[in-house]
Amino acid sequence: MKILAEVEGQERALDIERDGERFIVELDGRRYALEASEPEAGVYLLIHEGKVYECRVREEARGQFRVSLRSRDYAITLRDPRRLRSASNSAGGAAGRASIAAPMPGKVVRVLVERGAQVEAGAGVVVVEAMKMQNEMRAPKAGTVVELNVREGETVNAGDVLAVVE
Amino acid sequence: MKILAEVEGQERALDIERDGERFIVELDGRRYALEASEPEAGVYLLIHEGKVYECRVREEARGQFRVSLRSRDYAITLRDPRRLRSASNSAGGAAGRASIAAPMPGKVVRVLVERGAQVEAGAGVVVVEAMKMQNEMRAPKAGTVVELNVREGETVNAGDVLAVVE
Amino acid sequence: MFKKILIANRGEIAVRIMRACRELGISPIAVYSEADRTALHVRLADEAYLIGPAPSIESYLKIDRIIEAARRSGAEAIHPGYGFLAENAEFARAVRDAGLVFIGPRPEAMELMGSKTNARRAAQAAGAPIVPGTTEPLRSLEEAREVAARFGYPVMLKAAAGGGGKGMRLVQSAEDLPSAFATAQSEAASAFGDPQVYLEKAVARPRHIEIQVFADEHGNVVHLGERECSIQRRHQKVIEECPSPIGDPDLRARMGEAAVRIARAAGYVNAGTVEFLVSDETREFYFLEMNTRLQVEHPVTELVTGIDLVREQIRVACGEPLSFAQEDVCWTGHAIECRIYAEDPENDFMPSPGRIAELRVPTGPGVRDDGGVYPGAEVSIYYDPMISKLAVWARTRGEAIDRLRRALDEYVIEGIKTTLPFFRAVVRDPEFIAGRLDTGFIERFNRRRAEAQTEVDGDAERDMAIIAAALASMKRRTETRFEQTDGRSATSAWRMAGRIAFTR
Amino acid sequence: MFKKILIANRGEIAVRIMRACRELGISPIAVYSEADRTALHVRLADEAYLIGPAPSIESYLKIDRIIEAARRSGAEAIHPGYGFLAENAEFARAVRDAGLVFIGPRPEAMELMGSKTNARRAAQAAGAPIVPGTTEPLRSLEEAREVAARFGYPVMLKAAAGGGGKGMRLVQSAEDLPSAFATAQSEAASAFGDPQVYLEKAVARPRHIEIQVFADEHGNVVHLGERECSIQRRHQKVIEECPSPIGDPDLRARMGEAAVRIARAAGYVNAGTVEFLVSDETREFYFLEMNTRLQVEHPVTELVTGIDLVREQIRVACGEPLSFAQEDVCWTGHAIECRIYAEDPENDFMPSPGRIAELRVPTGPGVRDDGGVYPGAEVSIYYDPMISKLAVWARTRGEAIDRLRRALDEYVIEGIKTTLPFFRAVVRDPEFIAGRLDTGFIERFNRRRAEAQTEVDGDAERDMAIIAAALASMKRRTETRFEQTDGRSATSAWRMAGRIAFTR
Repeated sequence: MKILAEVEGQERALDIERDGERFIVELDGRRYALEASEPEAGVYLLIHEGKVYECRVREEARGQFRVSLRSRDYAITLRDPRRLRSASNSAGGAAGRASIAAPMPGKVVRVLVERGAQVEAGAGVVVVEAMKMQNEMRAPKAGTVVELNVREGETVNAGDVLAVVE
Repeated sequence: MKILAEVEGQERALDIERDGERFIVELDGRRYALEASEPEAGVYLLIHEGKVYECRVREEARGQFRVSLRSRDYAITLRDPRRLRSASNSAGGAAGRASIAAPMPGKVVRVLVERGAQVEAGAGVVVVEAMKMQNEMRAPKAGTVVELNVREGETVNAGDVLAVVE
Repeated sequence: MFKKILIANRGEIAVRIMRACRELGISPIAVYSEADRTALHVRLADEAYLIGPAPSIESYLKIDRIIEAARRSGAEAIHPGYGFLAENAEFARAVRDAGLVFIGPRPEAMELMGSKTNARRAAQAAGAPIVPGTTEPLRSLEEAREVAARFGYPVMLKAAAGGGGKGMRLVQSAEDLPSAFATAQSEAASAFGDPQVYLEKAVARPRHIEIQVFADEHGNVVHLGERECSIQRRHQKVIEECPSPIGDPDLRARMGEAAVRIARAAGYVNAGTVEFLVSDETREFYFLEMNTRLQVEHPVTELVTGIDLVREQIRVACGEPLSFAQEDVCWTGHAIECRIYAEDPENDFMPSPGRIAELRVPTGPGVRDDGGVYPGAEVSIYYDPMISKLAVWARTRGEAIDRLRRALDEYVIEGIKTTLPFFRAVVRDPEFIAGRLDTGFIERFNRRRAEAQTEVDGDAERDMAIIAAALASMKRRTETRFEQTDGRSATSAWRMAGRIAFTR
Repeated sequence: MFKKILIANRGEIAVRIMRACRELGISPIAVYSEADRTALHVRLADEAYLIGPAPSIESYLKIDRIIEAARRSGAEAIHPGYGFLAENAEFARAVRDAGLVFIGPRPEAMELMGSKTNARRAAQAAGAPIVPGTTEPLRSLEEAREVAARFGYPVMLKAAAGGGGKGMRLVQSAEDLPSAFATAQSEAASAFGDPQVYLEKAVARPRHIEIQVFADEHGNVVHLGERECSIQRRHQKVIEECPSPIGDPDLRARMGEAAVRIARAAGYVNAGTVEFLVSDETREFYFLEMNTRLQVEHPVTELVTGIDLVREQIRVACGEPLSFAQEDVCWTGHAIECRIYAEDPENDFMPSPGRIAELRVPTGPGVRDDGGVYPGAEVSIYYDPMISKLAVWARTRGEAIDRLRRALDEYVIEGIKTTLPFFRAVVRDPEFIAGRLDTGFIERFNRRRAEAQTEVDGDAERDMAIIAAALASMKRRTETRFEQTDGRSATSAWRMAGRIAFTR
């Protein structure tokens, strides 16, 4: 069967067929005949020309996989070419705007600037405490703080936009 | 809800109700108020008056559970009393007959007696090899070998009746 | 010997202490917060008592609830572990007042050493050199500014009540002082309930080396040699070794004697650690502070001396004399420990809480893992993100690094980010292999790493990763098909199909 | 140093050797049978080559296929592990003829020592005492009858080519001889391809003690002390210790010298083990046989001497001199190993193949596990049922037993029967704790155990087991209901419901 894969920003065409004991794969013109098994749920053991590749695969969202192989991680998006292309062009970062998002759930212990303040790149904006560590969230660029969405004592979730610098 | 449990040859009546954070259990007149959680699939962590009981539960067949707790194993059969009693009275051992069953899958490497032979209790009947060990299957009682179901070189599965002594 | 011990802690150290209890035939009692109902330390205990909601201030720091749990269980002694109440003299006193044994030093010694500023004065009195700095907490930002100007930048701000890098800030210049002062005070208040901070001159390229001491109630005070703890991020250790790669038995003897002198002066009993800064060039050493508890990194000392420190702690708390004299202690081989944190090393060691989807711990020769989690466990946002300590032992430092590299490569943790990839790079770093360590190691290492940008056999591996994802996707599709045709036995039907499709 | 080594084995020993390869920076190459496509040793290798169907005679014993795999991979050396071809001189010769290095002794020494009857003659010539018995294989049952009558019953039948208890039978009386002779011959033929057996006088209450020797190509021969291996079932060791609880340094020195003399006489190179029977009363010892390979129980020697035997094997095979001299070897503390078999100890140690549903390996201080399986792995009927070796180290034998008890209690293996419950009882047995061991230990232990019939806090535990089963059953019912109403998301819906029902 044919599958389209996007990895590291590039699209690759994949064709997998079973041939008795083996899988025959064509990938961007490269041809692999390999043995595949699944010793544990989510672990794919591939053997190609004697070389062993143990891949741990997690499907993080429909069609979006994270594969780790020899301590390296790959983010892979798969599409069935017969289906409609997913309209996955995200909104993208508005030029000139940079938002500061909470990297993890935690509590805002201090807000270091006010809305409208001018900040240098690297200046502290908000301090978030999680797991007993206080982490100063810094401005990713110089500019004006145009949004400031949190107050001291508030709890925030991972991904919440704390502030926006423009 | 009410459940009937059979364990170690005895039937016990069980009533489990949830009460907010806890489970209230009546078991043969004993009353337990306990905390229960399932940290991993099949692992039930019960805390009763501070005492911790970590139970690993496997359902081996419908309604038949094996529970291990502090290195001890319990075979437990559960029935919903509203349903029909399962007609689980097995055929039982015909008096005077004793069969020799293969305890594991393996290969018959030697048959030591013929059908119709007289054997003493403990006499070797069949030798089965599995995991590189040869195991002599012995007559459980003195008598006549009335059935002999295997030949040398045959492979057998666990539970296969190899011979019957009467 | 005690029959029951309550462990007033969680995570790997609670598990570690329970193991020592089991080995001594003592029944271990756990306490837990609402966030820890299914935590490993609860699962491994004989008894467990809920002591409050998730935030530690409402549970693991609640002295009365912990003592109440000890009473209910009938425990005769309490082991505080490290962190939480381990260095809280009020707790030690409350335990004693409840007629229970506190497994650790007496509250008076904790008070003396617990205040970093008092401790500096005590060490000075015992004849140990100290880093130039204040021996009193700073009263104001103004005072901090003056003192810093007197010693010259860089200076180090430290929590008077603290330890473990909480409330500690390196200040490079006068402009950075106000924000660093505020953060250090606030962190100190939140971590130790005491906002006081003091100031020290920062030593250039210092090694952080500590001496393990042990004292009993019969006047015996012994040192168990040093641990090198120079590799730190945010002033918190991440890799520790015993012995120090500095490899100087004379320095060990001198530091050991100084540590024993300080412990004696403090009337110290049970396990403690005296921390020193050592100048790499001059081999001069300065007293930093004394930790009046078991250290996170105690396993490397155990591996090299063969002495079980927790077992010894319990025996000494029971009134027994030390099971060894100074001349019995010998150091064999080399041990290294890595702290596995739920943190993203690619993103400034930002905490990465979440569910551990997969966990495979290395074993085999010379490998020891002290973990506090299991596959499926949640790493909560409420507590320290350390999930495990991997330690190795071998005859030499070189062989120990070989072993550590192997063990790190075997280690599998999925579902959260961890410091494993960072350690895998460190053990391959020539500076680390050469033993050139100081507290600036990580900063320089990260610079070297960014410059290097190694590229490996990428093509085939990337292709295999894509193929694995495709197989997983094909499997999911089959699974869905089976579910649609036969709802009830979806999983088992798939499993069989999966076996056919993939394993034959 | 080699760049690639092929490991001609499977299971825990293949994994153990791969770990040594990784530590030396050598790429490990696996071979596997059709039954082992998903085995742990394949998963951990850099390369893996299929060498045939499940039965070992068609795969792991196929010399030509293994050498072909080595050629394809470009391996420079082959490590045979133990069992399979490890003591097959023909294999060692074929490896040499293919221009590869065999990691083990020369074929000539293997041939000399591999024949148990030749070995007895050689030991006698080197001045070591031997157990009274034949030095030639028996030609017939008739001859066996005569010889047995001459020595007097009980006698021991042993495979001339054998080891590891295969083809070995204790014969108590003349009537039992014919069936024992046939079974021993047939087992020897199936295990070693050679049906020849010989006969020895059985020593009364013997201890089984062996000496580890190591020799390099430069004429250095060193012994690494003894291992006590008296606890056996079916003449196969199940528990091993270093040092022996007999605690006699003089006996160690005398046996060590005898072992070195025998190794020298055989022109031995690499790791080997000289086995002795020791009379508990007289402290006399008799040469039994020499194993020309790494032993299963090598970890206890590693734990007590600190020397990595597999690392040393590889270095020596590479032509390097031993990394230690006799005077460098010292024995610190005490180590005990338990062999975890997939067997039912309640049913005469009958093999119990199947799928490992759950696996939790103990860790923490002083614990080492050498395993060959993972959760979900199949224990196949085709191979030896040993799945793992649990070893502990501590300062003293008493502390080591404490630690072993703790580790065994932590160990979880579900889905198959194992020897774990047996070991849990052994470490609590007063005779074991007192160190009163001989090869009749298990028989007497089982008798003691049957008489004891301990009953524990049964009621509450049984009730909790019933409640757990009931909760599981309620969960299954909910699961079924969810599946019926919403076929597609059955599992995830349940999981959420399960959380609500059980964790809140």
